[in-house]
Amino acid sequence: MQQFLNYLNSTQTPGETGNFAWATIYILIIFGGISVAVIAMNWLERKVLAHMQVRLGPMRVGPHGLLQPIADALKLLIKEDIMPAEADRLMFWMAPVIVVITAFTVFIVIPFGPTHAVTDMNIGVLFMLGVSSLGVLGIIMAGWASNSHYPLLGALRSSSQMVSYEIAMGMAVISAILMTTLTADGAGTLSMIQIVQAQDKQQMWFLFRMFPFGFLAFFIFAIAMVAETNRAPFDLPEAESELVAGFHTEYSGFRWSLFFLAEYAAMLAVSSIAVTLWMGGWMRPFSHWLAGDTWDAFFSFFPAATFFLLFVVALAGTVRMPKHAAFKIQKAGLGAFALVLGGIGVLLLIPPVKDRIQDIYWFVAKVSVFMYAYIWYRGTFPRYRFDQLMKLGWKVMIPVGIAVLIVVAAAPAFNFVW
Amino acid sequence: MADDTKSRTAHLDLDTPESQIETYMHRRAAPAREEETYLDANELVLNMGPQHPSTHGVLRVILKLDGEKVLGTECIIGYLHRGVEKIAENRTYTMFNPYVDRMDYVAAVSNGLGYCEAVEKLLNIEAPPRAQYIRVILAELNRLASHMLWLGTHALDIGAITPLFYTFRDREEILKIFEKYCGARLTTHAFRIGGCQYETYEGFEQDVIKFCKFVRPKIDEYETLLTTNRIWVERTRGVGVISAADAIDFGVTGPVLRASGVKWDLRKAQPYAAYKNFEFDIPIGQNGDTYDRYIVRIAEMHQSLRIIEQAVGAIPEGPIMGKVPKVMKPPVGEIYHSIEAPKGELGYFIVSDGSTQPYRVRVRPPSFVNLQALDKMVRGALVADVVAVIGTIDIVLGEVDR
Amino acid sequence: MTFKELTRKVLLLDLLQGLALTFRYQNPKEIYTEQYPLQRPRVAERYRGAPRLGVNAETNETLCIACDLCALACPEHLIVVTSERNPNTRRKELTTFTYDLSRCMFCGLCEDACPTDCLELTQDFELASYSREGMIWDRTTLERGPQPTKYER
Amino acid sequence: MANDNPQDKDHLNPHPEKPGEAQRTGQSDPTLEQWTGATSAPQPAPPAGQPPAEASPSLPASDKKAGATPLKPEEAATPKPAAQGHAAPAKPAGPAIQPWSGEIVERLQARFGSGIRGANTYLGQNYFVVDPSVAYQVLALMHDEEEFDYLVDVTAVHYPDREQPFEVVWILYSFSRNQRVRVKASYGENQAAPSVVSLWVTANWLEREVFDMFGVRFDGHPDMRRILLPEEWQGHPLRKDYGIIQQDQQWVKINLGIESGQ
Repeated sequence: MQQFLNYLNSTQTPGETGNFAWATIYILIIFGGISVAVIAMNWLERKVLAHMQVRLGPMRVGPHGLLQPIADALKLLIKEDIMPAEADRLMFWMAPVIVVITAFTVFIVIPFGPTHAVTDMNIGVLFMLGVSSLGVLGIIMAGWASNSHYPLLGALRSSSQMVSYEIAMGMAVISAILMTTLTADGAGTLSMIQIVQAQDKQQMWFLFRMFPFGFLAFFIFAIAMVAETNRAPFDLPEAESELVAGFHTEYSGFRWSLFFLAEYAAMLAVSSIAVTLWMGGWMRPFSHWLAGDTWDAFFSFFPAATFFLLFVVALAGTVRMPKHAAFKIQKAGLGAFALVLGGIGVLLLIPPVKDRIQDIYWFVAKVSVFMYAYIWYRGTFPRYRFDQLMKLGWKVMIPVGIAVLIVVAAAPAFNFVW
Repeated sequence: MADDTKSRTAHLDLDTPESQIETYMHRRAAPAREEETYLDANELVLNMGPQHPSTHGVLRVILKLDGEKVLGTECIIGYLHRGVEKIAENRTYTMFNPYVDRMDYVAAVSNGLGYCEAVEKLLNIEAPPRAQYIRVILAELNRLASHMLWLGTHALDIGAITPLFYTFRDREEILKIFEKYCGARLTTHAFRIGGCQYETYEGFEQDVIKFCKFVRPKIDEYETLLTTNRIWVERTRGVGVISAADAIDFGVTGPVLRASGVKWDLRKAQPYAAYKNFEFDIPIGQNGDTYDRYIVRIAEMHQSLRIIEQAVGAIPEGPIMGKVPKVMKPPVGEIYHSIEAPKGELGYFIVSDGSTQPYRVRVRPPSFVNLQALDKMVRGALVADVVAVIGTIDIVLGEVDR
Repeated sequence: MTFKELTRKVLLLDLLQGLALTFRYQNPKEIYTEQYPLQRPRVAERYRGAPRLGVNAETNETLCIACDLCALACPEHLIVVTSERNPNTRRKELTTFTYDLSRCMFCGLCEDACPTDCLELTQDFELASYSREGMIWDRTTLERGPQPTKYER
Repeated sequence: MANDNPQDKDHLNPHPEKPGEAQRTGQSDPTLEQWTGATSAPQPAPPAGQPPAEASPSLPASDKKAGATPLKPEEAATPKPAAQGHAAPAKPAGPAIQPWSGEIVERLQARFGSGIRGANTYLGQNYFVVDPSVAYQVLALMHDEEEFDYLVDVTAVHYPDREQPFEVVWILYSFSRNQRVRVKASYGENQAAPSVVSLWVTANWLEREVFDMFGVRFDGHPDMRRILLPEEWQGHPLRKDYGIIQQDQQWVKINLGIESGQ
């Protein structure tokens, strides 16, 4: 047991040390965390989108609709499971499973902190790119197995879209990897953890490295990742107004919810990759510019402060709730929720927790910025047409990606690095 | 003559033998062999509608596709057919009035205006000036409402979900004015034959002026979201092009015709109600594509506001109801009267046999005629363009099917 | 393409403007939704809603003179008025009055036709019913307004 | 049910106590003449220069020239409302069908002679009544030479008591002249009207609708199918002899298996 707990002070990931028990725990935590994140994301997407659209969003199930995603999940679970009569049954059954598995597998290599990853592969980036592109298989299977026109069109769109944007994405990723060679020892790496450490050593996020080329690479990745996850404005495979629901038109109930889960998990995954590669992963902002114990202490209060802020917001919501008998339970619920948030805030002030949560907090905070951006794009932009999407991918993103790659690769050869 | 037909309508795919058309209507039959599926056809036949998110109701379009390229379309309409023209034959002139609101239900006021004016013409009377001004104000407000609803749904079809809510919010203000004026929001039944039933309520003018001030920046907001947005421009420019000559040939009217560069608006060409008293421009486009139709409609919204502001400042005093016989028995005869509805030329052809009920009422629905040009506009385009073009024609199935 | 347009395009200003607009709208003050059962919409004075037969406030006698004009004005023929002649006063008196709300399109022609302002369309807009029969209002319902069933636990 | 008692239709006036009514109830209304005078003016700026359809005491039906005058014989059978005293003063001065003379009429008459059965103006609107056999030629000429480039509408009216019961109406508009003209021709039960799809593509659906509603076939139409009603529909609803209630009962019985409540 002591040995088991000793791991907490280890400087390696469980995968590296071969600590099977801790690896399992990490996997469970990540799985649970992602599920919670998807539920939260569901609620946030509805709320944020609603507010952008001068609406309220869910308000009825729970205070401010907080329980809405749970209610929806329950509804989906107990829905009748419908399989089209002429569907390819095995493929139809496997498609959502494959999509979910690939979406979750990517998280194995994602470092939430220097030790907080399931494993640190030396080919981490390659693994990530490989596994995440497998997801398209599930989508094609879903489209084909449905034996229907809309899903087929959606699947075809999806496959070509993903294949095209994978290239642009790869270009951007390679330029980030090349930047890891700019450290003093000159050794490049594909390991996700070491990429972040390289940013630490170079005292700069790759986002700002060789400006604007690092930024350009990041920008290409940021667009390609929206396309990869089939989100607006690149949500052609499931374009509602054209293809009804694209590849999952024939899916309902739990199978559909698996696609939903996979979509959000994939969003989290690619955002995590972007954060890792360009935004310094778990590093706190200004870790070198505002260095020193004072600043460290200042930034270490951020997690607790965030929760206190949420606590205040929830409390304000409780107070502002209409005084009406119908709101009694809702009011109590929101109050309790506020207290839970406050409790978490207090918990995060306890020194050992405070120290250990730092990495994860900054990582999650950066990812949530991306998540917000996803919702924001969806609320603002129209949808690209298929050929335009391809044009953008092949004629803009890939050439720019290659150009950035060439510059990033060539500049160090002439000792011209900034 | 038959050969002539063929050459002039080659783009319509009218050459397809009828039997073949049947086959793709009835493709739902089980495949002959077990290993053969629906997907074995060389051409993909996609059945869009009648329950599709972006066919604006119950339009059903059968698309013949090569990959995503549209080879041909066929519209199946009539799902919302209620026999309005037959109903008219069994109602008196007054009783039929509320029914016309149910055709183009997003522009009910315009429908009512057209009908009332047609019957007034048949009766050889005219609504008093005050009534005509009120009619113009409400009809223009209705045009705004219709265009707003169009913009929201059109943007939604193209994937921008947010403008829908902004336009509906602003349309709500118009509906509130309608509700205050005549007691109903959508199917207003605002006008009666011979004038208006309702006197303006207290504060009507202020409400309308306030609305005009309120809505101008909101239209600019829609434009911020869409007009220059590169995705929107790419999605709409060069999509669904129809030339001026084709547009006239297809009998297309309204903003769709004007976007093709034909400067023709019934409000100017043959002014009805009080339109001859107002100054306004007819916005036209050049290319006749979806983007131009968008620009034309946005410009029309501004022109409508101009008309409303002029009209509201100059409502004359006087009666609102003309001298109509208590029993409306127009003399034997027939009349065709048309107005510029938000969607195009809305005409009423009324035949009277001298009794209290019309012998025949024919409605010339702009949506119905405009929808016919869909095939011309989308042939050779992609599936996504079909959706954009259906949106840009601005059809209301209640009017298409009547 | 002018330089200005080019800059706009490269710097994605067109997209950023849109993003700024939607971002600004997140202000909770902009929310337009009404939460219906709790926030009651204020319908206009002239709103054409549930029909109602007026009664004399003092004597509680109906104002209806059973002239049948509303029934004749109705495009849907959904009003049925029956009356009988009172032998004493030699006047027609209303016996039953049924109004089929399920077919009503609230055009207001009956209201316009009524010579005594007895029949009017009121501001009541909540007309849902659990059955088709519930949509057919008789004289009592029309005079007193619908009496919704109150469910208590 | 609607037309059983025309006497009682007199309530169809607006509410007597609504504003504007005071003006209306006055028996001598000076503004009325003003308005009616304004209405009978011709359509704005008709270049052909038709005479304005002035109010004239002659009855519409008296105009023998209108071979297809829309007076339908069954109208006489309709019971005349007895109590019309209150409605009498408001009866508008009867507009009359006037002969229409213009350049187009002259040209057409020169070309087709007796094929043009009449050219009239009613309430400022011009129309031709043409022989069914020359209808296509007339329309083609209108399209090709007279610049009537916009076919507004194709419709029909059913007069069951006539020898040729279906009067097909083509409404034409010319952008250059800003003028609207109707062309009418009557067809018999089994007679096909000429299709004008070759002249105006827009006629395609409009003719299909006429076929759907009246059963009038159009010769040369590329795709003569029903448009609004389903293919298997029986009858043509806008014919006067079409029984709505029977049709409804039958449909409900066949498709829903229940008795309709009609």
